[in-house]
Amino acid sequence: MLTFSTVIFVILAVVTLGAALAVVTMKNVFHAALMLVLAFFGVAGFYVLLEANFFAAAQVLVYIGAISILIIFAVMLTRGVTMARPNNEQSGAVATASAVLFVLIVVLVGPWKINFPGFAPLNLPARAFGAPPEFKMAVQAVSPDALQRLGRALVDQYMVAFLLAGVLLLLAMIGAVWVARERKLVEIVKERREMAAEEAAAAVPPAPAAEAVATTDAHH
Amino acid sequence: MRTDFAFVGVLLVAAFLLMGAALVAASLLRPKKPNKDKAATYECGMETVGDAWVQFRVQYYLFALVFVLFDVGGVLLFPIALAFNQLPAWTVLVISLFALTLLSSLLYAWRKGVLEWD
Amino acid sequence: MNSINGLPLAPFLVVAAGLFVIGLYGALARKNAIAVLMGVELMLNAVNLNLIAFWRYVAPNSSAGLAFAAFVFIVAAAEAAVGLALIISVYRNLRSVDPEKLDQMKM
Amino acid sequence: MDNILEVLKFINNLMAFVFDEIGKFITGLLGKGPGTELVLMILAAIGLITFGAVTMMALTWFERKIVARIQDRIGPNQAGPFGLMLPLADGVKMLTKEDITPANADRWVYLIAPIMIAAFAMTSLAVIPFAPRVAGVNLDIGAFFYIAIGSGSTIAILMAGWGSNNKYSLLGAFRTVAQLVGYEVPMLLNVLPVIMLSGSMSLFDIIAKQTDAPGGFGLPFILFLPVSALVFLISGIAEVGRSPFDLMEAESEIVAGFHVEYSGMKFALFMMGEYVNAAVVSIMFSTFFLGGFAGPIFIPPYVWFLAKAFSIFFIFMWLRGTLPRVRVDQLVNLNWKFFVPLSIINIIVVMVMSKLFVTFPAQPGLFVVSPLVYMAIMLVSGLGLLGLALTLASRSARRERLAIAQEAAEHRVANQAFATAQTGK
Repeated sequence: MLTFSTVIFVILAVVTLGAALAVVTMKNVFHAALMLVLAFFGVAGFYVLLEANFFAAAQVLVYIGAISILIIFAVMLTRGVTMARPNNEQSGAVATASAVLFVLIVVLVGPWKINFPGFAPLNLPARAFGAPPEFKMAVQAVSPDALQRLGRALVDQYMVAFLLAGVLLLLAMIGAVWVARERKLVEIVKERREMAAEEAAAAVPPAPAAEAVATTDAHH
Repeated sequence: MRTDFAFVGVLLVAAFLLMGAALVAASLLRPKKPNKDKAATYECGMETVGDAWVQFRVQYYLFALVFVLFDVGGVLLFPIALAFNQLPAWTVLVISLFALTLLSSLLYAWRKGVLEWD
Repeated sequence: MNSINGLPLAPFLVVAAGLFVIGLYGALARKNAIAVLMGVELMLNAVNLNLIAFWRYVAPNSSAGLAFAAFVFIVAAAEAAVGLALIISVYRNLRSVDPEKLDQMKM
Repeated sequence: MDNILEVLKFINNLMAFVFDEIGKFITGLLGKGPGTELVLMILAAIGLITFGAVTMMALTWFERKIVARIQDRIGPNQAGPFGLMLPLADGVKMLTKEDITPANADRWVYLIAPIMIAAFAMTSLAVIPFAPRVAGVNLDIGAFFYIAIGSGSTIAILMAGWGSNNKYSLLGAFRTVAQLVGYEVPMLLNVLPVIMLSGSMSLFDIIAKQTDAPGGFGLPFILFLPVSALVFLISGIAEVGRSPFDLMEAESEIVAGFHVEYSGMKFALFMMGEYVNAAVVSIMFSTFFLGGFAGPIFIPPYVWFLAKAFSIFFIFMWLRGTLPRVRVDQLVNLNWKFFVPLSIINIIVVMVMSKLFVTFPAQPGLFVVSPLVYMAIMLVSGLGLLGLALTLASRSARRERLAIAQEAAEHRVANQAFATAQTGK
């Protein structure tokens, strides 16, 4: 019989993959970002189907509530929202290569093993290949304290990785702030002077140093 | 009282549909006499110049950045908080170290003047 | 029992593969650096979906899959933060977000 | 005596009983099966959404009345007794008002944004515990779900700002997100101690931990976590954008923020989202820190629930009626330079304290104490931390004020010197 989960799975798959396709084809970057949010939401739905409730909520919090915000802010900070030609010259080749890769992966996974219970049209390949109708693997139930175990493992088994994650966030903060910070004109001038002085000290003939200063200034 | 997410999905879809229905109902009831001036962008009576694509300051991005990093760091603490009662005492040290790393990233941003709004 | 809620593992993997491939296309073919980053985010999501699916079907009693997925979240956030900061910085200097125009380092 | 107890028990469980009976009736009508389950879920969803809409109407009336009283006015008194019909009149007005879509708007984005805000607010109602066994759903990650779903409306705010294609809207949306979304961080960080103490993210378990149930403390968490409670309350007010943190609709600065281009029903949906979010924040505060529907003396749980939620909302109104709107830099500083560091230190203090002192011998800890002593220790350490933080903050604020005053004095001296030089010439 046709189960609810199967229907929901198909809907989620269509929404997620459709939104993902829109992300990579839309001309308007802002719309692409919104489609990205939809794709993230679809993935959260898959997490629910996979009984990873915490990760579904974390997906909403991290990806939809945080990372998409960051992306949309970046879209706003850089002009050129609509692109005349959204994709570059190699897009055709890339599309072919991606499609080939997809087919390869799917062959590896084995679509003939997909047997949607009670969803006959999708089971045609399974019959055509005459393969065993079901994936032979026993699935255990998730223990109700899976999340507690994760918490314990994070500070015990994966302690180093956990601490490194904190350090990674610190480094991300330092790097991003250093790169994106708006520097005051005084600071920039001071930096340029120091740079020029260093170069003048390093180079014996003074001409290249002056040239270097001229080129760096030309960028602003 | 159920314990699964199915209800959340149903509620989300129902809320979207009902809110949409409210808009549809309003569109049937309300008058519709559009004219050019009504549909113009409202900017205190001035004619708008260009579209809304004004350039924003990087400051906004930096605030979002600090927010994102703390949000993500906080998510990692939830399973640990859940298991906290069963954890041995020395793990407090590990968690504190993580929390202090987060705090030091905030202090870095603070010192670099990211948190000043002017 | 070889499925949860009547769903076997393979469909999840196929969807994840599709998501990954679409993300790959986006990362390689887009002319806007932010759109490239969106492609990368899609790929990370595909990987996470795979991790969670394998955790659920193969080892639901081990927390390795979940821990890995949690760290992918962290890495994705850090990557997005730094990547977008770089794009903004490049845009401020060159007035462009087209990755092909970033050829200052070419000799 | 037994009869009275039976009656009291019945009144206590009235809500659960009524919903059970409705469920049984519909199951009897349709037979058992997944289809019936779905029908029940849809009915529950419609019930919750109705609750949200009614709450919004009640709160708009309540707010006007309270703020009017604070400002020595009478408030609504024309439509119906005590102006109680005013929300209905508002609804009719919103429904029949002409709805203008700006010509330059990005139509779909513009249309979906208000629906999305209201729908996400409604979805956060799913986990609210109304009474024992009465909730949309008892998620095992309820507390985290509430935090997560609250972040969904951020994207809708950006959509509204962008879809309107209006500089004020866009700027308003960006300012809102950059300033107010940060308050999600202290909220998240201050739910963590609650989860640590209760050992569960299910909201029912959190409430049970604050009652006399086996394993419970018998005391509300606000006594254990005073710092968390305070920071959660204030950042909750900020996160839903209520006064005095209502910078997003600061009329004097950016017209009306991100929803300046919205009118009619779409505007009503924004308001609905705002009020439902405010209601959910007050309910969540009462669940996390005041024991939710559980109470010390015998009053039915749903009455406790409403009483606590409305008292918290009354505090919102009180602040709105008395405090002026904060400045942008104050808003940002309060969050990032005070709340977030304080929350992180608070988490560490709570962790150390709950490893030093435990109430159950089964938990790893140094001293086993009774819940009351544990509460006293936590309260003292929390208040000490709060006092320390406030002292530091006020000291640095004084230093800043003095520096500004000194700078101003120097300017004044320079100006006077300049003026005398001018007149002397």
